Amino acid sequence: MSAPAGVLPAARPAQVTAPVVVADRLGGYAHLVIADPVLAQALPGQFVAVAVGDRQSSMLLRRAFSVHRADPAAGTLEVVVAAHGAGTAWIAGRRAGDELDVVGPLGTRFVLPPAGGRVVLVGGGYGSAPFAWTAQAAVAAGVRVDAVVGAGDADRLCDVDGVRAVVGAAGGQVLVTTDDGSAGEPGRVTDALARLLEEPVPTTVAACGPMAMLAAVARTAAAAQERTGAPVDVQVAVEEAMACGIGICMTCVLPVRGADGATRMVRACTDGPVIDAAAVRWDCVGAHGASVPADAVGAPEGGAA
Amino acid sequence: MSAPAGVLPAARPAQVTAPVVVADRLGGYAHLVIADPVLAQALPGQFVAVAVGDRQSSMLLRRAFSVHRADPAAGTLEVVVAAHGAGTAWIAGRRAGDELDVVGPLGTRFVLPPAGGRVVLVGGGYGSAPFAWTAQAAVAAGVRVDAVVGAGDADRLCDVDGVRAVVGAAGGQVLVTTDDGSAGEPGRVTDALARLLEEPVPTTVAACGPMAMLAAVARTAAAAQERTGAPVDVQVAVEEAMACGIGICMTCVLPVRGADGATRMVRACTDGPVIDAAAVRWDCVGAHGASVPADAVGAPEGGAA
Amino acid sequence: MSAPAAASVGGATAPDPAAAVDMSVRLTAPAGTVDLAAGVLTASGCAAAGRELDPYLDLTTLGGVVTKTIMRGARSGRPTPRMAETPSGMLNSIGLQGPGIAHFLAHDLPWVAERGARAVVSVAGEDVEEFVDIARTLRAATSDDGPLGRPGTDGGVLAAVEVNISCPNVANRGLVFACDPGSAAEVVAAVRAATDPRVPVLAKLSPDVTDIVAIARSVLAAGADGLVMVNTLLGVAIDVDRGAPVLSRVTGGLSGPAIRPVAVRCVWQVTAAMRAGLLPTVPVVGVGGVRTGRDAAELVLAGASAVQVGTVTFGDPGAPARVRDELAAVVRHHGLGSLAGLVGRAHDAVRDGGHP
Amino acid sequence: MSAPAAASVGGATAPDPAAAVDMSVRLTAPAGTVDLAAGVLTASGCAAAGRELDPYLDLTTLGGVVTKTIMRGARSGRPTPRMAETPSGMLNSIGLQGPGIAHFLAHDLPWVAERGARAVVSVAGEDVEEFVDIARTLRAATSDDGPLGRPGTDGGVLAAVEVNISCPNVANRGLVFACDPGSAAEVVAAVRAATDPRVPVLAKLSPDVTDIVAIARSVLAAGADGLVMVNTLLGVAIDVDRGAPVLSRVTGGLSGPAIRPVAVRCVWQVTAAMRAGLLPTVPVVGVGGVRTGRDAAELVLAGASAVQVGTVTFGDPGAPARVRDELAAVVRHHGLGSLAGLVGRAHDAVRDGGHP
Ligand SMILES: Cc1cc2nc3c(=O)[nH]c(=O)nc-3n(C[C@H](O)[C@H](O)[C@H](O)COP(=O)(O)OP(=O)(O)OC[C@H]3O[C@@H](n4cnc5c(N)ncnc54)[C@H](O)[C@@H]3O)c2cc1C
Ligand SMILES: Cc1cc2nc3c(=O)[nH]c(=O)nc-3n(C[C@H](O)[C@H](O)[C@H](O)COP(=O)(O)OP(=O)(O)OC[C@H]3O[C@@H](n4cnc5c(N)ncnc54)[C@H](O)[C@@H]3O)c2cc1C
Ligand SMILES: Cc1cc2nc3c(=O)[nH]c(=O)nc-3n(C[C@H](O)[C@H](O)[C@H](O)COP(=O)(O)O)c2cc1C
Ligand SMILES: Cc1cc2nc3c(=O)[nH]c(=O)nc-3n(C[C@H](O)[C@H](O)[C@H](O)COP(=O)(O)O)c2cc1C
Ligand code: FES
Ligand code: FES
Repeated sequence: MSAPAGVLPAARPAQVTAPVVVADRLGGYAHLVIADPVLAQALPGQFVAVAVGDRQSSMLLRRAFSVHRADPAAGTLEVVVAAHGAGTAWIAGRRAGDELDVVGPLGTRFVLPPAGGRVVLVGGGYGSAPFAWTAQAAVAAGVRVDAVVGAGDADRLCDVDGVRAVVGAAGGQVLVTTDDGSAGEPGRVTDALARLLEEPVPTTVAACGPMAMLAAVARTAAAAQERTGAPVDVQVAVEEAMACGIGICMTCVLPVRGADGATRMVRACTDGPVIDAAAVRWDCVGAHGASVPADAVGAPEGGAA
Repeated sequence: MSAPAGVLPAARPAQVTAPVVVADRLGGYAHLVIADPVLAQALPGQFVAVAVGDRQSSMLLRRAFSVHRADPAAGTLEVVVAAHGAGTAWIAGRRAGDELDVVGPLGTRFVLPPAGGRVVLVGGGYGSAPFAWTAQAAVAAGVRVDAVVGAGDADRLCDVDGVRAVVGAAGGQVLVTTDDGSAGEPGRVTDALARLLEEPVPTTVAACGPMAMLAAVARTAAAAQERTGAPVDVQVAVEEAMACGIGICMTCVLPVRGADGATRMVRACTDGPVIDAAAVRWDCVGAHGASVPADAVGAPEGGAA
Repeated sequence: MSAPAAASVGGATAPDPAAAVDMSVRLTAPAGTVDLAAGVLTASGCAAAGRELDPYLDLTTLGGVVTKTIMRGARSGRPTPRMAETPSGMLNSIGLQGPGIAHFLAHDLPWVAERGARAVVSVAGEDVEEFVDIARTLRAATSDDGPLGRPGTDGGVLAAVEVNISCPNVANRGLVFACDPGSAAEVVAAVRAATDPRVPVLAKLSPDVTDIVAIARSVLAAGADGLVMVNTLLGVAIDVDRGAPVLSRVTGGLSGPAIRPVAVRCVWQVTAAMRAGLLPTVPVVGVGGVRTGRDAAELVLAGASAVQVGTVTFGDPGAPARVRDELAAVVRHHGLGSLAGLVGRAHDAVRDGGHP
Repeated sequence: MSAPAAASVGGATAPDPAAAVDMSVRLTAPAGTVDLAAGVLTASGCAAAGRELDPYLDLTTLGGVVTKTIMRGARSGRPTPRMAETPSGMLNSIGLQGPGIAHFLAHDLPWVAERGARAVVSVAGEDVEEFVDIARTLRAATSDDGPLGRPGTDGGVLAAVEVNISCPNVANRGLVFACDPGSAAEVVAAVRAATDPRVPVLAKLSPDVTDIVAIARSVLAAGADGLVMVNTLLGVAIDVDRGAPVLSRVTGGLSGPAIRPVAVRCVWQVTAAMRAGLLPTVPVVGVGGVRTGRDAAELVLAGASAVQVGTVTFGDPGAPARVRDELAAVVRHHGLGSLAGLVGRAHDAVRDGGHP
């Protein structure tokens, strides 16, 4: 993917020790504002990798977070953290004044359509974290924006207000869904997405959330395209368990078809996290990991290593 | 050792989570006041074992600290911490309001002479931490107290003012020594101790500090006893690397002669830390550990395992 | 399986969080079965003979106290330093310090009996004769009419004998029984023959071997009624300031959470071989790096019928009882009523294609 | 030893903290010697082929980039999950994913050369023929007049070949070369024969063996010019919530600070055998759990001439260069002018009775 006009090329990543300048809550999530000029160059869709604890920590590996927002003028980068296991619990517990060891900005970014185009943002859980900011960029670039923000329940909805403020102000729709109906309409993000894709205009869908959701978004978009005939280009920000985040460990791979049509196990951290959904081999991506397609380059004879 | 009249028997130890109510400095050391009713039962000479970090900590073992002071009425226990390695650095970094996981009170205590007797307290480095409090107990019990407080340099002297306040008020002498002469008189605690033992009265010496110092104190006392004819009973609070502090691991042993005259490798955490210096096999105690005397019970044939 | 353990033992005032779960585990001997109150025990060398832990937990809520390995005579052990802290672990080099079997039977085991707890007695020797001697002495002291009660079946203090063939600290011309299938089998057969047939004999294995399944096979053929895996890994730490080894005798045993993946792997490999019919099926006791009930559950899901909590007890003396309660919570979380139901489930998940 | 490395490499603007210390290390091949700028390298599989680390450190300050093990053809590797974090460590199960030797020579090695860094190329095969094939291809690509410069002696990009006989992930009928002295020797002899005689061949050993000295003896007899110790330990982690193994293929390699005591022990045992004349003396490269310069110093004091930094790089991409500087500080702290002076000092301390 090449940078569209007006978008800066991705900054060369750095490893920095940076202060947390604000630590508060964003709904059910911890929200951290980190001050660093390099991190502040991040672009929508990119992520940062945060170290846990000090040099005596028993947790050696970084935790990855999508960039919620980056502001090169202010020199800040923001993340939204769900305290899940011990590492994210530690990160979510940081207070203003603490320092964090962060590597970033990392990975690929969302590529918006040219001015006059349309983008639909689809976020599940903390997957919607980057979308208020992404929407801002889109609006600034003259792109029309709609959004779907979903989660399992109301507590896990992320930044609905932020997305609404930007998208609503620009005249776009924001649909909210929860699986259990505790907020917004009951159901899946894909139900809402399908409605937004009924309109027969070329659309870019930018989606971020659990793998199963991303697969469903890809299917929904394909079905809509078939139905309306208008091209729907889907970019998904994938989440694979990552040991390094910088391309040296090969733990984060998933099967993706290349320009040559051949499937390879590519690194989600360097070839992603934003990947063209049409290239992903969804048939081999499951809830707990990805298998190696039998026709992948270098797949073991018989298909299973 | 049995409890002298008026001294409570040692409390049954407990594992507690207790708040730090004061965290400040005592000279070059961190000083923590911990609130807990069980810990507050500790007696002079005993120690507590403090856990490092949370359940994700890479440091599994507790750190041992002599009790600086315990106050059953106030429900508090105090320790003085030298930030040495990573574990003590973490403990020294606690602030008021933080919680600590502490096991105690642990080990044996100093046994003071009966009223009218004399005690000389000898502390090296943080070894003098318990002595202002010990002196208070002695004064209250009608025991005459003198003290030697020493260290390598002025920065490592511990609680000279506290010891002076108690011992001086009671009319006793407090001699201060540093190896480099940066405070008090230049020289070793044993030089000062030798002077205090010139007086031919039965004396109990209570000493706490590095092993080499304790051995020298024992030698100095024996020489004084020989010279003056007055008995000098030496109790040393030993410091052996401890994995558990409660008697289950057998890492903290040192060779000590028993009532039956036989030498055994006894646990510094349960048979100590306060041990009768005359029973310690100083010939087998070095700066970096203790060897097994060839005549110890169960020593391997040939003397070396 | 016996009746729910939590209902029958302990007298805690707080409601027992494990109340609804049957945490018991059954061991089998040639002439009887032994039901332990819970599938969580202490580990040898990490609880002395139980007494020192009494202030911190209720020993009767555990499956038993696995005693520090006892030898025939008194042993002074090694010089100090005997320990080094390492990342998420530690090295130890105690050299099997202990008072000898006679003192142990006179002073230590009676305390466990009086407390109402059970003991798994760990034994070792420098040669086969010493192993046999200790086993015989132990058998004589726990006869049906002795003060320590009937061994094994009838709930006497002696729940099992653990044969420590894997201690890397024993100076046996540099060799460790557990590293050679032949001598491992010889020792286990001799101890089994010298032990009351109602008392299970468990063989404790070392992970420091090329093929742990081969060692397991040979000790099972020799009559072991169960396996305990794993003992420590051989390690070295250097004191960088002094430029010398930390431990007085250079090498020591590595333990703690650092080694848990190795312990889980050994349990997995051996129980996989049992499931494949390549080894006779006996209970496996998992040990290595258990800090929480979830850690214990890893060993159980990998095939262990019970677990031991070792090194972590040094930093957290209440750990074995806490781990028991936390493990019970995992059992409940899986919708199961007994610990036995959790045993080996991860093998089933793989067999059932529970993987991408 | 060559001239002080710090003076001759790198162009850092800050004063080089290692400036006063000769951090270099010399390897020897049958027909030449190779001087590495520093006795600190990356570890295979933990730095790809170097390029991805370029934003975080100056690769030319290191002794070299040890490349991800390369095989003959492209390999897709294993399904995911391929990793599990464990206490002070991690498990990995990559399955030697890689583009194959041709792609590597066309795209990866030239980048290292262009960057002015050195490479130690790690190679593996499923059988001896594959090993030989790769070694031959590598030799052909690094001929004296080739674009990659003269190998070995003359400072070309290829500093050494590391033979990965110890990867527990390679499916070779369940067997691992490194666990059998015979097949380990066969592979090393074959690679040595197929490699330019000016290029040192290092054999990388697995710690998962009963007797690592025996394995070292056999690969040294087969012509290894140096040893690399250790590769990962075999481990398993269970996802307690799912009741299934975390890794898609159940077992993985355990690495990180958790295993450092095992790595130090292996280095100690093998170099002790060299000092006792039981093994020929060659350089040993220590790897396993290095997080700081003090950790590296443990391996060096135990006998390693150089160290590799692996897993820790994932959490701290600048680690290899930082470790190099911190190790230099330890050398200085010991009053020494060169890393070589620190090598094996802990053995001397024991010999000189530096112990209680
Ligand atoms: C590109 C990307 C963007 C992400 N953005 C966000 C975000 O904005 N907010 C947020 O709260 N979370 C985000 N996550 C998920 C977050 O990284 C994981 O929840 C976190 O790593 C889990 O760490 P833990 O300590 O809670 O759990 P543990 O289970 O202790 O983690 C153990 C190890 O597994 C890895 N791991 C486990 N789960 C995941 C996962 N889902 N993704 C990646 N690595 C994992 C961890 O990095 C760690 O190395 C993102 C993940 C990726 C890959
Ligand atoms: C009975 C007793 C009383 C003590 N009182 C005090 C006190 O009042 N104030 C104070 O600052 N220090 C005291 N110490 C020393 C203190 O326990 C050690 O400095 C501390 O354990 C070292 O931990 P670390 O994290 O700094 O070092 P590390 O080197 O990281 O410790 C590693 C491991 O070795 C053990 N260890 C290392 N050195 C010692 C040692 N000297 N003694 C015991 N264990 C050791 C630690 O417990 C830990 O398990 C006392 C020690 C003992 C045994
Ligand atoms: C200090 C110490 C002493 C030990 N002593 C013995 C012993 O006497 N006999 C034995 O079989 N195992 C002994 N072990 C090994 C433990 O029982 C256990 O197998 C090992 O430590 C792994 O478990 P852990 O990680 O829970 O400690 C000892 C371990 C430690 C740490
Ligand atoms: C993700 C990962 C991949 C690895 N891949 C290889 C490999 O391809 N070849 C190899 O010889 N070693 C490989 N190793 C082992 C390391 O090179 C090293 O021997 C081991 O991890 C111990 O060092 P450490 O604790 O510093 O990581 C790998 C290790 C990790 C963590
Ligand atoms: S996370 Fe390491 S290569 Fe992607
Ligand atoms: S420190 Fe464990 S027995 Fe003394």
